[in-house]
Amino acid sequence: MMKFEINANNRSIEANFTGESSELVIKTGENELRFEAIQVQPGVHSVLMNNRSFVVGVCPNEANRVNINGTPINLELLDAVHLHLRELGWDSLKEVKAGLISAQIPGLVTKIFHGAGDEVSEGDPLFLIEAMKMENEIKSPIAGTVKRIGVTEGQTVEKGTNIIEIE
Amino acid sequence: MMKFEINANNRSIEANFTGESSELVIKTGENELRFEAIQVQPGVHSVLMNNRSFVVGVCPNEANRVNINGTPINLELLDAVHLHLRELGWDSLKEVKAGLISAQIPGLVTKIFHGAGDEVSEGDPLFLIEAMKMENEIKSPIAGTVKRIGVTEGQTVEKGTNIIEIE
Amino acid sequence: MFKKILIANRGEIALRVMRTCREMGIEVVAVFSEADRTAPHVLFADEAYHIGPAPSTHSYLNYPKILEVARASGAEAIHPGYGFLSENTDFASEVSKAGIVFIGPPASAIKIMGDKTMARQAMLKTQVPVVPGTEEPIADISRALEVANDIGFPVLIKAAGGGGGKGMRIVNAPDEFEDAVGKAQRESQSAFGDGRVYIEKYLEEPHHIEFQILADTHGNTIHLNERECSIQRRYQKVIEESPSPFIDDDLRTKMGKAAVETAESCKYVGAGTVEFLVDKYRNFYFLEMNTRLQVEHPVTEMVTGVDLVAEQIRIAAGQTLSHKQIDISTTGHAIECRIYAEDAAHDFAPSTGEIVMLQIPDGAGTRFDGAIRQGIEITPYYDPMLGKLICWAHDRESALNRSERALREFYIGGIETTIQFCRSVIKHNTFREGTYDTHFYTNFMDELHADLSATTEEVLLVAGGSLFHHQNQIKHGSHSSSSKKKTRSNWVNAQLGRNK
Amino acid sequence: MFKKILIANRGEIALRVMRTCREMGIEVVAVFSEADRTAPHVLFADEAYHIGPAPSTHSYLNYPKILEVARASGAEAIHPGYGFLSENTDFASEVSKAGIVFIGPPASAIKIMGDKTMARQAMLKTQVPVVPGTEEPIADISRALEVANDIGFPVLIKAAGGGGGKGMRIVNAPDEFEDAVGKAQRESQSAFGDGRVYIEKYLEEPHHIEFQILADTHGNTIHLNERECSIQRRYQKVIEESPSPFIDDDLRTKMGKAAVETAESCKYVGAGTVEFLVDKYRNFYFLEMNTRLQVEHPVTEMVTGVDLVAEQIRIAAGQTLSHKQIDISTTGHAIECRIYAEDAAHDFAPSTGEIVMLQIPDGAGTRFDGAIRQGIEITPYYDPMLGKLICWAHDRESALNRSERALREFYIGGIETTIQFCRSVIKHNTFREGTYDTHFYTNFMDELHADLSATTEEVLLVAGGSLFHHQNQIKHGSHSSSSKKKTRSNWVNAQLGRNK
Repeated sequence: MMKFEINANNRSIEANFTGESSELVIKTGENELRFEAIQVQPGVHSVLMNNRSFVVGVCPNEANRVNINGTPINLELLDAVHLHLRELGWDSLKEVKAGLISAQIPGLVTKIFHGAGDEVSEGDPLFLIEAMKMENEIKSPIAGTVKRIGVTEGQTVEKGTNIIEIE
Repeated sequence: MMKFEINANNRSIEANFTGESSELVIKTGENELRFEAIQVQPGVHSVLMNNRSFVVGVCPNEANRVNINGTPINLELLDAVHLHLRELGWDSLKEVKAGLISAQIPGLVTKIFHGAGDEVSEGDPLFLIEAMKMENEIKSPIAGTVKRIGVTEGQTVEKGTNIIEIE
Repeated sequence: MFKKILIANRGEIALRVMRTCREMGIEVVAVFSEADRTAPHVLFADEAYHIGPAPSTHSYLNYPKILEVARASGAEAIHPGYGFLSENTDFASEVSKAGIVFIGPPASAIKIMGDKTMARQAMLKTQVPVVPGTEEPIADISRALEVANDIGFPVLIKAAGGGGGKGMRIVNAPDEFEDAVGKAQRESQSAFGDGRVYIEKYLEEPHHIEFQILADTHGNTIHLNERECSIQRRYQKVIEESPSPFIDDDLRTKMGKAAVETAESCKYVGAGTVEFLVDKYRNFYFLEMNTRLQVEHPVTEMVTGVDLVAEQIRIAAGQTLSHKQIDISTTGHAIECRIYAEDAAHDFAPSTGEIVMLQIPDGAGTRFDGAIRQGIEITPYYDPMLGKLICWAHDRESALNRSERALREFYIGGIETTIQFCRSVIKHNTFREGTYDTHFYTNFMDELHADLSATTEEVLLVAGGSLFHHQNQIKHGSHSSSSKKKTRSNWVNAQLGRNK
Repeated sequence: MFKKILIANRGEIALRVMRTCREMGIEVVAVFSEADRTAPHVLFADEAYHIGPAPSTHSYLNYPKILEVARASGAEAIHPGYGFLSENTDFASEVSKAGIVFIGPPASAIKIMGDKTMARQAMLKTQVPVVPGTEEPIADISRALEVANDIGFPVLIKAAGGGGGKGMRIVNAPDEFEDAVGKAQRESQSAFGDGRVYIEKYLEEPHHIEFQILADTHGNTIHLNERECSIQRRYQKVIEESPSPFIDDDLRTKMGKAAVETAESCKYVGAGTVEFLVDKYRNFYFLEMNTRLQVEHPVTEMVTGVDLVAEQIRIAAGQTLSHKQIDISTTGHAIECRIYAEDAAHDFAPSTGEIVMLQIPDGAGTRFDGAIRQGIEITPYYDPMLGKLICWAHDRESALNRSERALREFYIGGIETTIQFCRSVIKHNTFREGTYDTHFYTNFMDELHADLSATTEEVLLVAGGSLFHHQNQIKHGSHSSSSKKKTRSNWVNAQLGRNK
């Protein structure tokens, strides 16, 4: 039996999971739920939880984004180790926010707002990328100093290309 | 350049193929056709031949069954070697008709009409197999003697299970 | 109105019923066998319960288990779909005893109409015509000749002991009668070990025409016009349409009245179908009544605009019909093609396997009631019908053109289907002209199958080139015919990456 | 009638046009870029020609190449769809010069209506109202105040040099006017380097309502009622419906007449759309005319039963309209939801990748005009619209219920889409009540996005369990959560086998 904390959209719930294959027993408070998952297509599962039916997409590239019956949820699943670390003052979420920003979509980098050495705040615009006839502004996920810029303005990039590193 | 004879549905045509990847030049009589294929899903190709568009399914299990825009075609594609053999009196088609009859569908074998040693003619019923609430009679593709029977009446079989061998 | 309904079925009809439930704000409970764990009706439902192994006798026909699920889930009503338990009087009774509403007629109506003899006897008490004939096998040949003269020649002599055309004789004139009966009796004896024969009126160029009925618990019964179902192969309907190109308004009115009378005669409640045979002279005769939703109900929905499943549910909830007879009018023309997982080129043998590619036709007036998905496996356990393509347009010719377009657009890769066979029927002159009867398939079988396997030089070259290419691909161990690297989804990439 | 038509477009609109062509017995020629070799419109077509690399400037906008293909294929007409070359006067002229029929209005009508100033001036010669205001930027402040008084307060001050709300001011009373103009001029100067501003009547609670027009070459022009298009996000339509819940019969008649007059004023031929703004007092003003088929044309088709593409083709072939104004009537209610490959949770950023699973909703009154397929790759090169879900039912409430059911049934796995966003709009009280205007998205943005990310405890547990299961799967290097061996298609098995 493993203890977890599940956090999403300002909601938090504690649960104990028993089993580690596609069949779990999930206990939360007074409730005990039978959870059963089967893969339908790569990344898509049919889940029955106490006979309630859900189609669940799991997108492992974007850490912890899960899609339930079409609704995307950004999830934090904290196990006992993470919970303990948090008690000690570590915030696991912050750790995740890496400073290496890559292109989430393939497209044309039309504008880079900073040079190496610039200070940026969380939420500052970093660069513009044009795809599907639309311009998308990419903001900094963290505050820090621009360490490296991997592309030049006007360059076409594939998805996943590293654009800017911040530390 | 390779010479072929294509036979299907009582029609026959001779053609020369140039190229061996997804792009061919097909010459037949006076005509020269540009043939280009690209896989859409495993076993399904989009073909453009002189810019005419076809969706082609190739089912390699059932020797030489091809499906063009939904229409199934049983095809014989004879290369120079086969054509030469035929000139020498060999009929490649007859060779293909092997005497090992297997279940083409999974189901329940409800009746076997013959025992080992029985003589059968081409078209004689060999066994009944029940699937999707319907009974299907499987006929002998060749004349010969029943050599071996691999299952018993009442047995459930997977697709591809060998049922009867005739020689 | 109900808050939750259990659908005791699978496949396209389960999905069809669930769609209406959800539009009515009713939660849906699915049941599934081992083979159907990821079937579309399970993924669609709000709740889903495993009820047993794949064979339907252990799952979809296992009604104690289904009742148990209904109770556990708190479903207030059960919709049986068609097939399986839909015409099972015991099930209908047990459901009611459990305090759950059975969405269908009372068990008594199912019982009467489920028995051919009882149904015929019930009809003889009404004004509804039945096919004239002897009710008992022929004992006395001269008495039999009297009956035959009363009916009027030609008559049909039919074996009591079996079917399939054996022991059957058409007799055109009285002087051939005695001889024909003797031959039929001997043939019948040798085929079935039972020499008894009946006489029945021989219907020339018969049409299979059925009327949709709706009846509520307040004594209102209406019909929603006819469906023409004469395109059949071995008594299995292939293509249905509404209106029938053979029926005029006068006959429609008469048959509609007879259909309503039929339903009233057995105190019918819910949606039902009264089937008739109509001969070339436009005489019509009661054939049977189906006490459930019919496979081909969508053609009626498309021309009348009435949601028959919604009406079934409203009736079961005790509401009065949404429409009076006078409100029922039809617009345009609808044609349904049944798509089976069968190999038309090999005597319609069932075809199983994975659907490797799927493109369902869509667009204006194009409806597909199915339960398939790319990547799904068609198993050998259940009926091979994959779904029904229903095309609607302003007039019959446009509906034919739309059906042909949609069938051409429909692509199911990995298994054999009857899509092309339906296309051959739709393209056939006699069908296009609307001058067909139930003999259509038998009469034109050869033409239809010739059309199916018709091959142009162009198609032959495409086939040859494709096979050559495919063999080359295999020889060189490559699946991809494109040298370009294919970008895949994040979802897949990540999985592939991590599993390397 | 034409024997062969080239469709100079891609995606859902190419497929939409091809469907009608094939129903009319017309062969269809597709053009495709490098990125679209296996796109649905290529697989559907009778013929398909490669016209260049992925970027549309080199392919779908490359009209010399498209004309070359039209000539080579022997196409007698070109349908431009919407977007790309559909409103390009040079293209329309070149097509005609090449002796090929352009399925659209004459180049002169495209030119007039394509220029806002020319269109406004054309309208001032008719009885059709335009939004009152100054035609030139404000030079003299006291003259401007006179105009503002004539128009009536509130008025809107708008920057001449740019948009996006910068340099824009609503002025409610004359005594605020001079101050507001000054502020707007300074803001405008700083934002666009251009301080010029206009005055326009401020429309309270405006609706974006458009009328469908059909005009033939014989001088007949009719309208097919309105579409309500007020649900917009950054001037991009999200959901459209017909009829508009805001328009009554009286206003419909008046606006219909104005729409016909607009079309006649530029000697319009073909299908076109006249867009109006309507304020809370039901005053309407001409906004612009779109000289092509509109994205949202299916809602009109669903309620009128008219195939607009078929009419376009008939008109282009010189035939008279199939319907007179008096024959046009509407039945029921239709709602269209545009489905984009965008991530609503991340400011509608475009989403690309492979569609790993696809379940398109179907059933009665449910139409999807799209061009997607499971296994297909959504590329970054073109408009992110995947298709349009159009639901029809007898009344608005049923159409809303059907839309909600269909959106819930719609599953696209592998990329992000706006399906759930549309569902949030459809479920929103103000939308359901039909009391919305063009401010809907701005007013309710927060509510809509809160609804999108609303999470129950149950959903949280399902999410947690799924993520745990998924991580376990990866840890153990297994894709399959089922221990049962999966039987695959023959096609796939054989390939896998031979490639081992």
